[in-house]
Amino acid sequence: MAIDKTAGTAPGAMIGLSADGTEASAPKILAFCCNWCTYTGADLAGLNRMKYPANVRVVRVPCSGRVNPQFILRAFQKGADGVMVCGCHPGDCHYATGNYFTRRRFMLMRNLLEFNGIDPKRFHARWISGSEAAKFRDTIAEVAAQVSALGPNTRYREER
Amino acid sequence: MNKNEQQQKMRETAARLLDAGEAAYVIGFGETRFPEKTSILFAHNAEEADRFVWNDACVQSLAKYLLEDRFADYRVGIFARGCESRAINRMIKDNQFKRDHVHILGIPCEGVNAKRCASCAVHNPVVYDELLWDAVPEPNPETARFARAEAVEAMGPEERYAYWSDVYSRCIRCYACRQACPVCSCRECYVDMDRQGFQGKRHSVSDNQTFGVTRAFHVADRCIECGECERVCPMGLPILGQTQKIIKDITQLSGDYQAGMNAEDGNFLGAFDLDDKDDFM
Amino acid sequence: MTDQETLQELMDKADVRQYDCYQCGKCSGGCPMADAMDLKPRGVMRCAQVGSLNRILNSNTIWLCTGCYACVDRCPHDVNVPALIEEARYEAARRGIWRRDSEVLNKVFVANLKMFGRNHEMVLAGLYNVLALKPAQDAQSVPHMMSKKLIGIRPHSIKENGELAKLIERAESWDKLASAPQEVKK
Amino acid sequence: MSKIGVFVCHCGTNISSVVDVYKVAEAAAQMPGVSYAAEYKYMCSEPGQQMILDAIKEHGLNRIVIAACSPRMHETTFRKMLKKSKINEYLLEIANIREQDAWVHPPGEEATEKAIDLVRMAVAKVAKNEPLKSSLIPITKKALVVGGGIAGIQAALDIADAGHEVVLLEREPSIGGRMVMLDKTFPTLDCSACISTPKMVDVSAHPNIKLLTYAEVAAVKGYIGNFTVTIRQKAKYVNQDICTGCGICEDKCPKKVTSEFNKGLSDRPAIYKLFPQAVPAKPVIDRETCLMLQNGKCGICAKVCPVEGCIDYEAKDVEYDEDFGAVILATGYKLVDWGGMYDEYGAGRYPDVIDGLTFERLVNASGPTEGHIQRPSDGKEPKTVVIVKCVGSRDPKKGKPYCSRACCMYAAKHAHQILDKIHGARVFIFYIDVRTPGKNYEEFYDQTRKDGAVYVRGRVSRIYSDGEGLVCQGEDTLLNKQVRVKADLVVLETAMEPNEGAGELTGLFGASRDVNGWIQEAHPKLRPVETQVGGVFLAGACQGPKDIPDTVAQASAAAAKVIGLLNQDEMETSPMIAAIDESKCSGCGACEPICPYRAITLETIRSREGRFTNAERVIAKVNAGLCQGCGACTVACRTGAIDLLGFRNAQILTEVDALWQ
Amino acid sequence: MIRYAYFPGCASESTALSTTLANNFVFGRIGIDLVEIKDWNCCGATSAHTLSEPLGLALPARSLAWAEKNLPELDVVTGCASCYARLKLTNYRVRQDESARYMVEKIIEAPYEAKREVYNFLDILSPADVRGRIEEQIVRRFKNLKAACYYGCLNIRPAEVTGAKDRENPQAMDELARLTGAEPVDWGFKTECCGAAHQNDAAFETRPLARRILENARACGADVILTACPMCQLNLEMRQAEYARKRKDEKRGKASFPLLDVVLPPPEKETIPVLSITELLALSMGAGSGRLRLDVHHVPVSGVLSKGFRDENESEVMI
Repeated sequence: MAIDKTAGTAPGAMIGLSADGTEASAPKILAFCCNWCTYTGADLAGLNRMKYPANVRVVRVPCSGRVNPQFILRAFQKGADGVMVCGCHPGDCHYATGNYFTRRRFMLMRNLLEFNGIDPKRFHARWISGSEAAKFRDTIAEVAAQVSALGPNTRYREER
Repeated sequence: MNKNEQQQKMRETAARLLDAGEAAYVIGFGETRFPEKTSILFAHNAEEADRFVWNDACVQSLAKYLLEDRFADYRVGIFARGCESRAINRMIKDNQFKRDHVHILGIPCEGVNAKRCASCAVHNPVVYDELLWDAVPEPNPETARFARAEAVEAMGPEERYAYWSDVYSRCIRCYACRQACPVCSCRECYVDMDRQGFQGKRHSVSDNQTFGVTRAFHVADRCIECGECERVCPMGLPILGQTQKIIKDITQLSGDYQAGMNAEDGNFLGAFDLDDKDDFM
Repeated sequence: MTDQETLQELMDKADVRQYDCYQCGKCSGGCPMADAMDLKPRGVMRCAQVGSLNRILNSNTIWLCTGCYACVDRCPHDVNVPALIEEARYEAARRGIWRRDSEVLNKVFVANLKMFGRNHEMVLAGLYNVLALKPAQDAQSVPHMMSKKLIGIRPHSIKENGELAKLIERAESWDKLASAPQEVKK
Repeated sequence: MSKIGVFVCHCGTNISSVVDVYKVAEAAAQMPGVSYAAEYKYMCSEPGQQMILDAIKEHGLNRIVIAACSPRMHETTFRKMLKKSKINEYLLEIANIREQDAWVHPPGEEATEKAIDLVRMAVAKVAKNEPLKSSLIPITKKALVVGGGIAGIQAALDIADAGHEVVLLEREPSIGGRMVMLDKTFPTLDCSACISTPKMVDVSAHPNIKLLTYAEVAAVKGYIGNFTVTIRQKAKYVNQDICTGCGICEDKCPKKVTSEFNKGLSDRPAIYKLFPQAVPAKPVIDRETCLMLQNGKCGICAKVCPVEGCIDYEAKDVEYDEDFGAVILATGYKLVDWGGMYDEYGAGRYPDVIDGLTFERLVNASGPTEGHIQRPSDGKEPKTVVIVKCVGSRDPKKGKPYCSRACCMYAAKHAHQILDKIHGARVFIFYIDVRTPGKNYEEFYDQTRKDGAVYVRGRVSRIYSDGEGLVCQGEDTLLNKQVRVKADLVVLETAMEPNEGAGELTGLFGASRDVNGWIQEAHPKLRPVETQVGGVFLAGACQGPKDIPDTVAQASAAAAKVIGLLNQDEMETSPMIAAIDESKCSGCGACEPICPYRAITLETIRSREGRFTNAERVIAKVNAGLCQGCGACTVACRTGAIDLLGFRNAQILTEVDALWQ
Repeated sequence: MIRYAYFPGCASESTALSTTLANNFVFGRIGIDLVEIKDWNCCGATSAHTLSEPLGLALPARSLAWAEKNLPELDVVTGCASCYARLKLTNYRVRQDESARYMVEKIIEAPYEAKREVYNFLDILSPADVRGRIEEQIVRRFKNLKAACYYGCLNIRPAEVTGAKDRENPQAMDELARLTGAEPVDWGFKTECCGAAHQNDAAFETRPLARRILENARACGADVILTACPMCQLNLEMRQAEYARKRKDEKRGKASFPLLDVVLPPPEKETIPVLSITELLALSMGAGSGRLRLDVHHVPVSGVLSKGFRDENESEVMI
C-alpha cells in the first residue's frame, strides 16, 4: 500500500490530543537511553516479550554523557510528563568514563529541578545495563505509575 | 589606611604604571554627577589616573571589562578586589587571555555595599601583581554563604514553584545578568542561536524559567558568587539563588568548592571521582 | 533480643564486620595467649560469622585476651578482634557467665581500689590467693619482697578515697544512670 | 527541500499483528517533509530493499525512515543498501517499532499510537540529518612493541611472522624480562631459559624485527594507524656495530656493583651484559657506576678492547621519531617491596628471608650459586625451608587487595625444587587457599604434596630469629593450634605489582589504569587485549598478574589484533564524531578534560576579531582519528560550538519537539 | 627546664623501688621536671576495663582531669606501660567520641576535654635535644654489654591510639641503650606481650609468655633485658627461678618440689637480669648500685655490673 500525501487526518488525533488540543489522559514519558546499555536492554525486553506501559518514548543516544540537561528542560516545556536518563552502571561505560560525567551533571540538575519546584518523581536518572531487560521493564512501570499518579505536568509547560 | 589614603595610593600606582608603560590603560572607578554612583574609568595616562575614585559607591565589578580588549597585544591594568581577582582567574582558566596580559593591582576590600558584599568570603585578592595595601582579615560573613538558596530550599515544592514562577513572570529577558557575569565569556550566547533549538524566545513564563535554569547551569561550577547578575537585574530578581543552589550541591558532593581561587584547578563538571555519590540506582 | 541480634549489636559497638575476616589465621598465629585459649581470635571471628554467640561467651578467650593488639596490627583486613572480645566480655558478665579466677581477681582489685584508691599488692595477692584457692601462687617471691620492703602491710591510700569509691559506684552503675532521665546536654 | 520516504515493515506478523502498520503508514504520509510512505512484509529482504530503492528513484526521495526492528539489528543493512542509491547512507533513520513497541505491548490503539510517535520522531530527525562521509585514514604498516619480556617477544614474533615490520623496545640492555630469570616453569618443569632464549635469538635474527634495547618511549603523538613515537636511545658507550662481544672488558672492569639480575646475590661489572645469554650479546656501560663516566678516571675497558674505537665514552643519548600504525604495551610486573610493608617478617633485616624471584636465581643452574640452594647469610644448605604465600597479596591493609595468581603454582614448584635438590629437606608451605585453576596445575600441586611438602593452612603471623635460625610463627588453622617452625630459609611468595614506570608510559599513550595501577583493558570480557585508545593493545602482566601460559596466549591475541589492523591499507572511521564550529568556540577548554580519548586539544589560532586584525585566540580541535563519538564533550560546551555529528543538539531536540507537534 | 605532669602509677610506690630511684636520678640530671599529679589514683589496670568500660575510662580520667585543670600547660607522662595504655586510651576516646566524654565527665563530676597529650618515658627521652642532654650526663659507658630492649606491647599498641610507626622492631629504647655503651641485640620479642596483665588470675596460662621472652633474649646473646615498664620488669624477673626449675624438670621428665626455688637459687647462667632503661641510664650517669638499691632485684644484677665499663672513663668507676 502506498499513500499519497494529499489524503488527510487531523494531526492531533493520533498523539493523544483531542481535536481542541487539550490533554488526553495517558501521560507521556521521554527516556534518553544509551545505545550500549539501556537501549540494548530495552531491545532485550522486547526479545523476551516482556510487557510494560506503552507511554514511554525512547530517544537513542550514543552515551548518557551525550544527554544535555537542557534536553530535559526542553522535554518538560514541550509536554513531557516524565523524563528519564538511562546509562550504563558506573564503571561499565562503553566510552570508559562518559557516565561519570552524567552522574555529576544530573545530580546537580535533578536537585536544581527540584529546587525550581519540579516534582523529583518526574525526573529519573537510572543505571540499566544491556542485560537488565527486567530492570528496564520494572523501571518503566514504576516511573509510569508515579507519573500517572501525579497527573499531567503543567510546570515549565509551554502554553499552546 | 582610610579610603581616602587608599584612593590616593590607587591613583599614584596607576599613574606610575601608565608612565612606565607597563599597561596601556588602567581600569578603575571614576566619578559621576551623582555622589552615590560611580562610573568605570579607563585611564590612559597619569593625568587621567588622578581621576580614579575609591568609595562605597564602587559596586560594579571591573573584571568583565577586561574581555573588551582581550585580543589586544598590550597589557591592561586593573584594580582587583577579592571578587574581581577570582573573576580574572576564571578568565585565565577559560583561556580568554594569558596571565601576563593583565597587570593586577590588588586592593584588599572590606566590602563596599551591605547588600552586595553581605555574603562575601574573600576580601583579599587571590591573584595580583602588586598589593596596594595590607591584606585585611578575611571575614566571617554575617550572611551564610548559601542563605538565598537555603531560604528557597526550606519552602515546599508548591511554594518553590510559585516563587520561581513569580520571579520569572517578571523577567524581561534583557540578558543584563549575562552581560554582567564575569564568567559568561562565550563568543555567542546560546540564547542568541535559534537554530540549535535550546531556547525558545517567547516572552513566556515557561521560556523565562528555562532561560533562568539554563543560565544557572551554564555558570554552575564556574560561578564565583560575586552577585553581579543580581545587582544588574533591572527587575531586581533574586536569581543568585539558582547558582547558589548548584554550588551548595557541589560542596555537598565533593567538599568545599570555590571557583576562581586559582587559575589551575579544573572544573567540577570537567572531572569525576570513581566514588562520586549518586542515588540513581 | 535474639542471640543473633545481640551478636550484631556487639559487633556494631566494636565496629567489627564479620565478613571482613577471611579466616587466614594471622591473628591466632601471632596471639601470645593462643595456646591457652579454647577459642583463638580466628575462632572468635568464625563464631561471629556463623552466629554462635554462646561459644564466644562461654570461651575462656574473653577472659584471657591480654589486649596486646598484635592481632589487629597484623590483620590484613584490620579486624578489631580485641574490641569484639571486650564487648563479648561485658555481655558475658551481664549474663553472669564468669571465669572464676578472673571474677575473683577483678572484683578483689576493684574492692581494693574502693578501699585505698591505689593498688595494695599484699591485699590484692593475699585476698586473691585465698579466694581463688591458690595459697602458694608466687609464694616463693614473698620473702624476698618483704625483706627488701618492696611490699608491706602499710597501705598507700589516697586522700580522697571516699570520693573515689563513690566514683567507682557511679561508673559501675552507669548503664542504669545513663538510661535514667538526664538533663539535656549543652 | 526534504523528500522523505517512510517504509513500515510488517516483519512477517511480528509487527503487524500488534501495530496497525497501514495506519502508521497513513499517518506518516501526513508528516511534514514526507512525500512517500509505504508498508511491506519484510523490508530487510531482497525484494523489500529493492522496493525502497525503486521508490527512491521513482519519487526522487532524498531521506529515508524505516520503521522496523531495532537499529541495532539492521541499521548497517539499510546503510549498505543506500550505498546502491544516490542517497548518502547517513540520511537514514530507523524507528524501532518491533523490540520497543510490537513485542512489548498488547495489540491495539496504544501500540499503534506509539509506533506513529516513533516514526514522527524519526521523520523529524532525518529531516535534520546531514550527509556524512566516513574518512579513510592511512595506516602505517609498522608495529611498536614496548617491553621485551616473554609477552613482548611473543607478540613481536607473531606480528613479524605475519609479514609486518615490528620495533621491539626494551629499556634494559637485554630482552628476556622476568622469564629468563626463572629456573624452571610450572607445571612441566621445563627449563625456563631453554624455552625462552631460542625465542630471544629468533627476535634478533628476524628480518622484520628491529630490536631496540636500552631505549625508552619519550613522547607519543597521533592516533590509531598513525602514531609518531619519540624514542630515546640511551647511550650504550659500546659501538654495537663493531663490538665482537668477546667479554674482555667485562673481565677487566675494576668497578663492581650489585647485580640486579641476580637480585643482589652476586656482583657485576660497570660494563656488563645483563646475563650470559643476553640478546643482544654485547655489553653496555652503566653510566651511573662507571668510574670513567663518573669522574673521568679509569678507561680500562677502552684500553683492553681489541676493537679500535669500539668503546666511546663521549656517546650521547639520542632521541628520534618513528611512525607506527599500532602499539602493544607489554611492560610486565615487578614484585612488591615486601620489606617496606611487613615489619612482622623482619622488614628485610634477615638475609635468609627472601622473595620468590631471589629464590629463582638461587636455584638457577646459571645463577650465582650454579643451582646449589645455599642460604644467603652463610652459604649453608638449608634443611628446613618455609614458604609463605600471599605476602602482599590479598592484603588490603598492608599490600594489594588482589590475588597474584601465579604464586600458588610457583610455591609448589619451589617446594618441589627444594625437595628434589636437597636430600632430607623439609618444606612447609603456609597458605590461605591453594588456587590451581590451570591445565595440569592441580596435578602438579598434588604431586608436590606427595613429594613431601607440608601444607599448613594459615598466614604466617611473624618471623623472628632465635639466635640460631628463623622461627616462623603462625596458626595451623586446620589443627586450630599455634605452630612455630624453625627454618633455615624462608621464601616469601610476594605479590606482583605494575612495573616501574608503567604508569607514566601508559599515560603517554593516553590509556588508563585501574585502581591498582594495572593497565585497564577496554572491556574485561570482550575486549581483553585492547586499551581504550584505538590502536594501543596490551599483553601480559601489565594488565594484571599472570603466569607464562596466559601471558603468551594474551601476547598472541594482541598480535592477532595488530595483524588484523596492519593488514588494511586504510581504515574507515565512523563519521559520527564530534565536530567544532571554530567561529563559535571561545576556547574555554571545558570540553577538553572530559574526552576519554584525549581527542580534544586546545590550539592557538590567529583571526580577525573586531578591531583586532591579527588576534590570537584559543580554540578546541577534535582529532578525528581519536574521537569515538560518545558526545560527552558536547554537554560541556555552553554555546554548542562542539557538536556530535549524527546526534547534533538540533537533531535530538527536534525528536523531542516532534513528540508533541 | 622541661616540665611534665607526672602519673607515677601504683608500682612506683612498691615493687618498682629501684626504678623509681633511677627515674628521679635520671630526670634530675637531665633537667626534666616531673610534677606529680596530686592525689592520683590507680589507673584501673587490667581489671577496671575488664569489668566495665565506664570504669575503665573514668579511673584514669580522674587523674587526667586534675592535671588538665591544675597543670593546664603540661602534657602528662607516666613510666608504666599499663598506666600509659589506660591514660592514652582514655585521652583518645574522650577526643574521638562525644558520648564517651559525656559519660566520663558525668562519672568523675569534673570537666575533661583531653586537651593535652599523654606520653611514656620512651617518648620524652627520645627527642634529639633530650638525647643530647643525656649524652652530656653520661660519665661511663658499658663494655661488651649486650642488651635486649623489651618495649612491651602496651607502650606500642594499639597503633591508632599510640601512633607508633614501627610496632615490630621499634628503635627508641635501643638508641637510648646505645648511649650507655650497651649493644642492643636484634631479637624477636620486643613488643610481644609478657602476660603481666593476667599474672595473677591466669598464672598458669601466662607463664609461657614470659618464658618465651626470656629464652629468646638469652638465645640472641643478651646479657640483660631492658624494660620501660615496672609491670613487665617484675613479671619478667620474679619467676625466673621457677622457669629455670621447670626447664630442668622438662629435661629430666619429672617434677620437683616448688619450695626448692626459695632454698636453692638457680645457677646464674640460667637467669638473665632485667633492668629498666632508666636504671641503665642512671648507672651510666654515675649512680652507684647502692644508691639505686639494685639489691631489690629478684635476679641479681651483678652480671651487668661485672661487665665493667669502657676504658675512656676508667677512673670514674665507683660502684
